[in-house]
Amino acid sequence: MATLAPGVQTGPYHAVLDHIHPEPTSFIRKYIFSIDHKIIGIQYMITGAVFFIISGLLAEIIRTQLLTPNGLLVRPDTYNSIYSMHGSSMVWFVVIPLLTGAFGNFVMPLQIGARDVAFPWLNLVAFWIFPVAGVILFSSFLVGAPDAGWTEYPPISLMGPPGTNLWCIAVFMIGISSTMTGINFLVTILKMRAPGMTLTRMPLFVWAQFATTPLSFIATTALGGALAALFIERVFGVPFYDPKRGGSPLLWQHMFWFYSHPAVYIMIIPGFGIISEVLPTFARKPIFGYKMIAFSSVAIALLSFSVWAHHMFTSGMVPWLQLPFMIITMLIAIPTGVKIFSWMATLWGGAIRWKTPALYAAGFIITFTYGGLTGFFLAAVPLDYHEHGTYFVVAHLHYVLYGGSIMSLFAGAYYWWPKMSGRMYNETLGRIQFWMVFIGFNCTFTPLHWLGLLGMPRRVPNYDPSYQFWNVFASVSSYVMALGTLLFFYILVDSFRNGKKAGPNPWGARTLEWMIASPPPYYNFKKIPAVLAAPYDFGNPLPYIGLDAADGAVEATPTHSSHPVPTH
Amino acid sequence: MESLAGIEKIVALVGAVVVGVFAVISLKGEWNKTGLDDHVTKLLLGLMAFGCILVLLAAFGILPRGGGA
Amino acid sequence: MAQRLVKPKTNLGPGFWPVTAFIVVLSLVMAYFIETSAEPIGLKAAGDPAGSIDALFRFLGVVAAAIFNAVVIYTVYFGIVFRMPKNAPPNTIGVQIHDAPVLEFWWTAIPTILVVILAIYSTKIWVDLQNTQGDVLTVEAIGYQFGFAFRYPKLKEPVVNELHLQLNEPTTIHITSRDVLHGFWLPEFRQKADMVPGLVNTIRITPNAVGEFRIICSEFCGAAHGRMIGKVVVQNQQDFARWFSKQGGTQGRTGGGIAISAGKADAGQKLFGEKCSACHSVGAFEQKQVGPGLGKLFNDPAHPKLVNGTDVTPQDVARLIHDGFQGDMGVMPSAQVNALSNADIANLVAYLAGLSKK
Amino acid sequence: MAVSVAKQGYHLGHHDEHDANHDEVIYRETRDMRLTGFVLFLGTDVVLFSAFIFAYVYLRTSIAPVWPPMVDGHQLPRLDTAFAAVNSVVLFGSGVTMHYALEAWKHALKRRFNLFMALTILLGAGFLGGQAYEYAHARIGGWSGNTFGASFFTLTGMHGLHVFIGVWFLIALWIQTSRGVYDDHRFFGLTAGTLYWHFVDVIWVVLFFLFYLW
Repeated sequence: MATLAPGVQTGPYHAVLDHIHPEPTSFIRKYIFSIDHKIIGIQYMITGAVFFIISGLLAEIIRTQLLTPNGLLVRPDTYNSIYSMHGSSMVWFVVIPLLTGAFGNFVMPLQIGARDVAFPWLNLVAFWIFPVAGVILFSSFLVGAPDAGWTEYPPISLMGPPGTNLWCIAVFMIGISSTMTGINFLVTILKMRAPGMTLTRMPLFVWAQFATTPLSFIATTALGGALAALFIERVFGVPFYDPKRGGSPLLWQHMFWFYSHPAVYIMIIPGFGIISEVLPTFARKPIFGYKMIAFSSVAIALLSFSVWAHHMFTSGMVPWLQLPFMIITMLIAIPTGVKIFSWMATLWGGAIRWKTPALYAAGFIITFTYGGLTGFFLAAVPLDYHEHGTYFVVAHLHYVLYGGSIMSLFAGAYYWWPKMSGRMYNETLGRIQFWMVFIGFNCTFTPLHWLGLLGMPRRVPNYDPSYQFWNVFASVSSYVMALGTLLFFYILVDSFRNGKKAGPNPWGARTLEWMIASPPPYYNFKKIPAVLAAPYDFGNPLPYIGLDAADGAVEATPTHSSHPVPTH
Repeated sequence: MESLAGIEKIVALVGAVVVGVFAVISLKGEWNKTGLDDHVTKLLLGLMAFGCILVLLAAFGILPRGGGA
Repeated sequence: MAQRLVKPKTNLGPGFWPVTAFIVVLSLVMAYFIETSAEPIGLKAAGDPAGSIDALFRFLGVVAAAIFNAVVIYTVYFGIVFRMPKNAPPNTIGVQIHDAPVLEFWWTAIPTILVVILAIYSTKIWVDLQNTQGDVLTVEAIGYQFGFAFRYPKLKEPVVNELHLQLNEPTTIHITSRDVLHGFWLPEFRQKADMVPGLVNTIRITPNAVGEFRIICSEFCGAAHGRMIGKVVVQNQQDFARWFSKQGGTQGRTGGGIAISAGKADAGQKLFGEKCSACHSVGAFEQKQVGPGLGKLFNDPAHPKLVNGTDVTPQDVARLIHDGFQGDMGVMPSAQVNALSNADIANLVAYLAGLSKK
Repeated sequence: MAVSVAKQGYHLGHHDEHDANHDEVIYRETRDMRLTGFVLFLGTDVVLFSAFIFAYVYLRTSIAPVWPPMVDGHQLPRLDTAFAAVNSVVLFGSGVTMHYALEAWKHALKRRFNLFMALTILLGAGFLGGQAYEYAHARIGGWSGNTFGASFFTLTGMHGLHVFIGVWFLIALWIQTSRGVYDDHRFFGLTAGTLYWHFVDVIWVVLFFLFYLW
């Protein structure tokens, strides 16, 4: 066995885990209340997909409403509830649980060579809070759903329908879940890496999860405080936000955005991680500037705590604070730009196979760059005076959240699908699906920038007739995007029925999850491998991992340059 | 000394001195330990000793500046 | 493991420099069109500070377009040139390069410099906006569900949903709200401020084009948020004067008509909580929130005479509540904006009189 | 020593599941992770309190013209600092006794441990009683009357809830020790309980300053 690099970390805990938890045999313990991180990851994925479909339908109601200047479909108050629920659900019940809960749970322990997360039972509880909170959130439609947008600014949210209370409870619960997952992942990454996996040998997806965890358990708890205050003000009349009783609406905005701006990075940094996994694998070359990408994730996470008030430039906050917030916001462009350039340089000189995940990664680079640049327009305070609260903001946030987070989710879903299911998907359909989503998405949201600049405020069920052409254009494009999403689910079903067996490593990747069978066995690694090299060195003749020859039960072969790329 | 008039203030004064001294002694005992729990304990014991100083300030009537009600 | 640096020059790929030249030319052409366009965001400018904000937009637009061109075109170009050929052996790998410190230094340094320039430029415009002088005409805008009310210093009644401004006259607008958050957006002036109950925000504009422009509520405020639209009417001096004179003339004493003796203090106390306490405490006059404290309105020796030296009598207080107030102590909406009837005013006066006796 | 031996054995693939040190290895490894997780949990709790503290400071400094605020023309009274000072000493004292209890346990001094544990729980319960007295006598308009009451009762209520949970936590730990759950080198539960109790004390230091001394 090759010698380990100096400074390796070891984790005997792995070696004894099955001593504590034998593999369950009953259906309920195996698939419903499982403590296996892979099952929990898939549970997150299924639940998140259900909420994604529901929230997507709400989005299509919004776009259908906006086909005509006076609103085609629903009454204004119903419309207000629909977009509020769309936003709340997409942020808290789709993107965050899918990126951290689903992919983080399934992939991260595999990539660090662990047998599970640090606290499997906590993981189980954190997951089960999620569907329960989701049901509570959507049951608010029965009593009058919240109608003040996903931001729920008081005082209007204090007067909102009773469902707003349920909204507070649901978001508070999902926040607790997120906090649990954050602590769990941080301890896992700190304490449970395989021997030899130093910090600079961690795959970049693990780095991304690592950078995200403090945001999950610090910022989310602050939101919990804000929500609790809103709840007790609504239910018990305790004055925090009502200006007529000595409270302050701006207090909510500060507390809300102290969470919700870091939340933006909870929603995008793991996406960065996915892209950083996909690109080197399909370009067959090391990721360019590994350390810069890893550290820029941490830099973005740290900076994200000091930019929240850029959502409040027009709110009447203290004027002199606007400048530091503007400058720090602009600074975030630097680490983000470094990442984008590094990804482009990873493509350069590669031997790129344009499989669907790689297409999504390239699409991500383009759309996310666009979203980042419009973010600059919003960060510049004088311009923000014009753009705040308009469709420009709507377009910007969808460019970063759909063009960023959801695109990376698609990339990750295609990339890890063979590992999760053990089967390949239909590549042709995958590519068609990519182009439907990519074109549909850009045609939906690009015109909204112009509408916003021209004078269309956000959160309106009706608009000036002169804006109708681009609204119709956006709505029709959004139907293409919706069909693309449905096609995605068809592809998954089709893969289950007709997909070829994937084998352990269909993409010829080098990270640890590809060293074991697909789908992975219950304990992941019968023997924990020792990590000997960097994760993306396709040209490195040295093996990535060392295995004890006597213990040949692990179905893995070390990947190196001579390892052939499978044909499918 | 009007600030020490109440029996409560005398109790607080004596209590804070006793508790503060024992907190500092405990802190000294912990000082050379290096585990994560020891570091956190040091931080928390230190802050608790600071709390005793605050109680002393209250007992002497230095804080609150406006005077207690 | 040693880093193997591959010299980029030999491996840039076919057509790298022509593509780069194309990006530069395309960005320059776009820069030319952005910089020379009169309406870069496609919207007419009706006065200051729209000009400087449009200039910032142009500048950002030029930079953003160049970056976006580079990212998109290089990504597509690399994707095409470096795709794996169909007949390539399956163990083909790309160029094994990990790092290029010089390149990374430059692509960190150049964006940093750009960010600094953009930040300085934005800051400069921001400082200009803060220092804008706009005191010739001062108007107060009050948002309510669902409309805007404007109070002029010399008009006794507020104007609803129409803000009349005089051409080339610097105008300060004090913005607040009566109920929930609203947004006060003047797209043709590129200005916006939230209307926050209990807080006064200020924007300053100088109209330089005659015509009608939009006022749009940009902060969600309830079911009819989408219908909350007003207009700015910019007029020349004569038209403005004509319009102004039609509005009922200068400030008159109207409080005399209110039968204040019928006021009930307990009803007034309730009203005070609903309508006044966002801005007024019931402490002494110095306990200023947005407006002064009203607890000793009638017998506080420290407080200035009610308005400009008139006596503090119940009639004067009633008149002030009815007409609203604007001056160095701030702005207060009139009774019409506050939706106070004459009976309400009488109740409030009774309540305030009762407070002063305690 | 057991740990390093186990690590080497693990590395070489010779880790013996039936090793006498096996449970010890599990304990050390899981204790490390549980401790990190628990400290992070306390960190999140700090943030939750900080959110409400921020609300209080913001409302007090940026919104209210005077503090304590005016209600119906009268300024609210300050809280009873002298009484709170005594109550604070009671809580801080319980922190010190808890520390001594843990030290006693580490040195296998069972009787000393029992004595200090009883003292800690008594002082903790005493603090709760004092808090109840304080609630009954604070003339600041109740929980929902004004922003002072809102901040005060929410924050101290949250803190009181933490103390209440902490008292039961300590009682549970005490019962566990009498049932032999812990020995003199495996006592993570007691460590966690002590950290939690210290944490609750320190939160009170901040609240005491903010509400009584500021």
